[in-house]
Amino acid sequence: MSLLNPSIVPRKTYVLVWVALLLLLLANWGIAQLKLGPFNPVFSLGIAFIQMMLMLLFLMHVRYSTALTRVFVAAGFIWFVIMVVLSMNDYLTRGSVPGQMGNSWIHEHPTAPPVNLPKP
Amino acid sequence: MTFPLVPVQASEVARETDHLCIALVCASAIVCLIVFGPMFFFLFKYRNGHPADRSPVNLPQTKIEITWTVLPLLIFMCFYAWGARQYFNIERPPPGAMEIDVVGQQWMWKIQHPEGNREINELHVPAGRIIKLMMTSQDVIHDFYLPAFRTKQDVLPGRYTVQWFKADKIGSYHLFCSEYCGTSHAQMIGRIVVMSPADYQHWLANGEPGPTMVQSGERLFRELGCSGCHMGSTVVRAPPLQGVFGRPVPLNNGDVVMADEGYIRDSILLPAKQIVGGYTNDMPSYSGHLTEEQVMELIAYIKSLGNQSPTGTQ
Amino acid sequence: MNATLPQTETEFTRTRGRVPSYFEEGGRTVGSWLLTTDHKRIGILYLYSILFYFTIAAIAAAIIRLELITPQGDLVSAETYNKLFTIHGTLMVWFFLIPSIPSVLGNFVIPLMIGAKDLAFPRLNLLSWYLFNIGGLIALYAVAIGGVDTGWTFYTPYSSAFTNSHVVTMVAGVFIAGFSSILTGVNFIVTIHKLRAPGLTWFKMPIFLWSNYATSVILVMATPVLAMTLVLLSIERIWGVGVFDPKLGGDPVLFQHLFWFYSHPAVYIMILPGMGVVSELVTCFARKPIFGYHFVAFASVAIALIGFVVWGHHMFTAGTSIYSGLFFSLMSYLVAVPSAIKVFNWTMTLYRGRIFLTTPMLYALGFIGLFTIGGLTGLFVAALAIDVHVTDTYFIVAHFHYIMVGGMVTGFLGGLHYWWPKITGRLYPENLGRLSALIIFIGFNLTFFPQYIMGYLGMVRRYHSYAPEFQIYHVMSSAGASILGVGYILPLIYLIWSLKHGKKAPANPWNATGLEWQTTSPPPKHNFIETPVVTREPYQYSPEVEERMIYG
Amino acid sequence: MAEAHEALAEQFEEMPQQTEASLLGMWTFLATEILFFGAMFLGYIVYRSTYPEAFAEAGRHTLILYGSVNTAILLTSSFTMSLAIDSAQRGRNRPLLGFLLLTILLGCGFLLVKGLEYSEDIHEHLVPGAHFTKELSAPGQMFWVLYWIMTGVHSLHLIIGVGVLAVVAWMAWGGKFSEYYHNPVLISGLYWHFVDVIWVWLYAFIYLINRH
Repeated sequence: MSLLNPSIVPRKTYVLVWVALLLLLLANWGIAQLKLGPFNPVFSLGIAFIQMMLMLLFLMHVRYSTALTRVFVAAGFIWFVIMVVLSMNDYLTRGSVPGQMGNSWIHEHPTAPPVNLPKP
Repeated sequence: MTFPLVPVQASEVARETDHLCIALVCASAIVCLIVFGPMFFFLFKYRNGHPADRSPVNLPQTKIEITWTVLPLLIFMCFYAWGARQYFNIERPPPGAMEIDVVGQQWMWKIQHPEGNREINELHVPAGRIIKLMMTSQDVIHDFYLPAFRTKQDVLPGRYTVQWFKADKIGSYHLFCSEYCGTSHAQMIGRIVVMSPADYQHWLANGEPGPTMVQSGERLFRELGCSGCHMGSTVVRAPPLQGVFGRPVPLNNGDVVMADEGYIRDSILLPAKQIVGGYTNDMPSYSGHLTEEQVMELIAYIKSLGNQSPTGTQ
Repeated sequence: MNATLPQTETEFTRTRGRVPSYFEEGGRTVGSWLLTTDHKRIGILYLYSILFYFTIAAIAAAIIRLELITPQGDLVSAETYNKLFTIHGTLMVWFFLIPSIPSVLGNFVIPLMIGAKDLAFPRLNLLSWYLFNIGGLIALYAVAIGGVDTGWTFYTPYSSAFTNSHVVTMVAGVFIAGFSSILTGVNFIVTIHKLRAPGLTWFKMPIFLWSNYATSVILVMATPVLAMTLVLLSIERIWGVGVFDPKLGGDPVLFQHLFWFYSHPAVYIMILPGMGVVSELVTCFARKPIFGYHFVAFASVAIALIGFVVWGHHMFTAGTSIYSGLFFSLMSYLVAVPSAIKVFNWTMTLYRGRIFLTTPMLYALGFIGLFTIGGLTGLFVAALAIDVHVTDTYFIVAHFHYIMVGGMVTGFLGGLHYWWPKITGRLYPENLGRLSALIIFIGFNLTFFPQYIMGYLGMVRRYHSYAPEFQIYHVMSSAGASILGVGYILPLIYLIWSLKHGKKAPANPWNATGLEWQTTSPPPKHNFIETPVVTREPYQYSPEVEERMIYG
Repeated sequence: MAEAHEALAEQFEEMPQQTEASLLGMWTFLATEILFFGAMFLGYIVYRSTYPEAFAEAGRHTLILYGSVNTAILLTSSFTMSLAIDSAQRGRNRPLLGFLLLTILLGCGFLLVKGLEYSEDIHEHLVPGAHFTKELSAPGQMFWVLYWIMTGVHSLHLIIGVGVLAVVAWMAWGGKFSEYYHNPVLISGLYWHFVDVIWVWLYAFIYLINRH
């Protein structure tokens, strides 16, 4: 039995995970109603991450799988992160060299003080 | 019949790029000797039927592997650094450049000099001056390629890219569009004419007399009604533009951006993208109402305002 | 296995009784081929398919080379010319190069090499072949109804908002063929993980398996990105909504990021399997274990992994940031290191070997030569400043043809000759084989070496007409192309001839060590009469021993 | 344990090898799916960082109630799918069939709610193109382009998932599964959970970020 099904999990685990997922959903929805500035995306994405991990580890049995399976699970995400990080490396540094024109929305080191525009 | 190997070198950058290339050719030749020399020797010596000592020897395999991993890596890093340094030279226009605007369109190059002279598929420049090209495209992606200066830069719709060169050899050189742009891609060619400064002045004066870029921009600024909100004492709903160009501007969302050509362009065509701190998005978009040349004229005018002192004080 | 005496078919027959080959078992009807799940038959189906697409793409190339003999652009119109290079690029990349070694030779040889009865998912394998051909036929349909003139790169906004040609149809063909790639990749990965014969540990695997495993990782991880990119492109084109179109707030450079995230690793799909083949050939025909086995094996994996973080080097002048350029240039130099390691190790393998200059060996040596030149010029274009000058010129064209044609096609032909006796049970005529290998090598260099020079001179790629000063190099190139054409037609003729008239091949004509040689030629349906057990390291050749090869 | 079974394919020696191969194959396929969706997420991230304010403004037009209800439905369907797998592993055929049907039902429920949401979006002129609402700018329209593509591709995956589960349920009805052989349940379950994981991210990205 154990040879065939290394991943029979107590049903209680599924129930707990399900309840946790729904509670996290509720929390995520609630937090989105608050005005937390830059922390809003942190919470929404953080909770989504926790939900994903719960599903991967328990519902998709990664916790009970071989190292090989874990490598393949991780690979997809790692490759996605590579794609995002290296593309954003371009987008976030465009135009940050003086004289080079970029999309001009980020300048890490302004060379002069900002202009002081009158308030309307 | 001639077999040219290297294109004309008409700038310092071209010569430096060629030096790098020659160095790489030499390095490659050495590598070929190192690989193919022993290879042919082994092929000859150990060919079947030829008596030779074929008994196994214990070579220090790991040491050999590490040697031919690390040595190439070190050499590669040298070339990387050299290429990167030169790339910085190519990509960063030095200060004090003379700016010329380029608009690419299927399948021609339209060029505007600050003095108001316009030309098509030809670019006249004085020798010895740093020329900075401010480029954009009206339709698809093009690429402004000047083999004599070893520089090229894609010309994209919807934003500005820049490229610079300093010609030091009088003559007429190729201009190619090198990013595939449709049916007549191969016809999107022209020439760049490098003249002595005196000849250039002469050429400018003999061209069609017209308003300068700043003058054209100022007229547009009034005709389009920009001045109604951005000028004079009625500055209420829109930020004034004096002294803005080339300075960092604080935005509504807390970011700070540089008021460069790209920023001014976006503000005219996509006003909602970045809103100046304290203001609301009331400006209509001029996207579709202006040609790329007109946007460049407006920018030239706003740039000329950049030297004045900011009007509002707090 | 006895290293001195080649095992002949009669020996097999004597010891194990006559077994029907995979040709015989299951019948010879068309249905038995089209519904087969036998990896060997599917490999042959792929061989026919890629030959078909290769022929069309090669005809396009021939017209292009004819057109470029004169600078004026007087043979075909500019529009036709643009459609021709699009046909050439699209068909060659997606319907010939990417499936060439993995789907033909890999399909045939991988299960044999690991001592398995078949791939892990045989029906999925057949589905891959059907998807591949559905995709290919849709692409050809796009050509037939008027063609596409965007180039194989489909850059926006030209492809989405400006061209009037049949981009969406063509893209649909590539999209479907992409799923074929993904399924093949999944199949190979699972097969190599789960179906290895008893005793065949990872470090006893022949290098061909390592390189196909690395290739499969790329197929699996990169292809979906291309698929989604093409979906986004089609949506933008069909509904006119903005995804990449700058008029609607999009960024065309994003398309390039997504496209090259696939298409640069795809270049390694087109070379890694060739490196695997060459490792098999060099060891067999130098009668030596490969020098630095672990380094060669890990170099494949390293190339696959680093190959994913170099895509931005296609975009140095595309308007990306300088820092992005610096990073991608650095990575491009790093990915050259494992390639260099492989070349050094192959050369070192020859040392104190017993070298047989057979046709496959000539192809392998040709591969090493051309790949080295292609790789070295890769260092030129990885250098940022030189890339600014030569990108989008014939220098790039020459560089990637050296890798893809000089590398992959040469590797493919070498492998095809090497495994031909196993695949068909017949020997090919050896002297003609050597002659054609020589002709291909000469023709290839004459075609593509002048392109380096004219590229550096500033000859822009995808130009229908050009400045007269480049003509001399174009003429040389076209002359070389006609020699190359002869070099490709010759093997086609004598290989087909050998099917009927070639000498019967013994089980192991090369006296090679791989498991695939331990069964009959051609093998029975389930590959092995009894599952082999592996106890030795790969490539246990002994150069001291006098040996005899069996030639056709 | 490695008893002869008609479901054991000839290229495998024993059942656990076949199960492991199927699972590994499915996980590899899911890795490709991550990158398939990943290309869209990259587009979203690039444009969100380019037009932060326009995206926040456009995001406020999404219908969070539908989105939240749908998330709850999908999370519950993952739960029932897990129970279906559990029943299969324990060799209980009737609960297996029941949970599969329940999962299919929840999947259809998701699609129904999504359909209602789509019709309301259409009514609000949130379909990019000529009739797009005048309240939002061009970058705001970009958000909605991505909304339709991302949720559309996800819904397509869900429809495929429902189809796959229907086949698996039919096989279960025919008594094809036992505690020794239930690979189709396992791999379709992985796929189902995966589609759910993608939705959790879509929910956060589309409905939640900078809503207020």
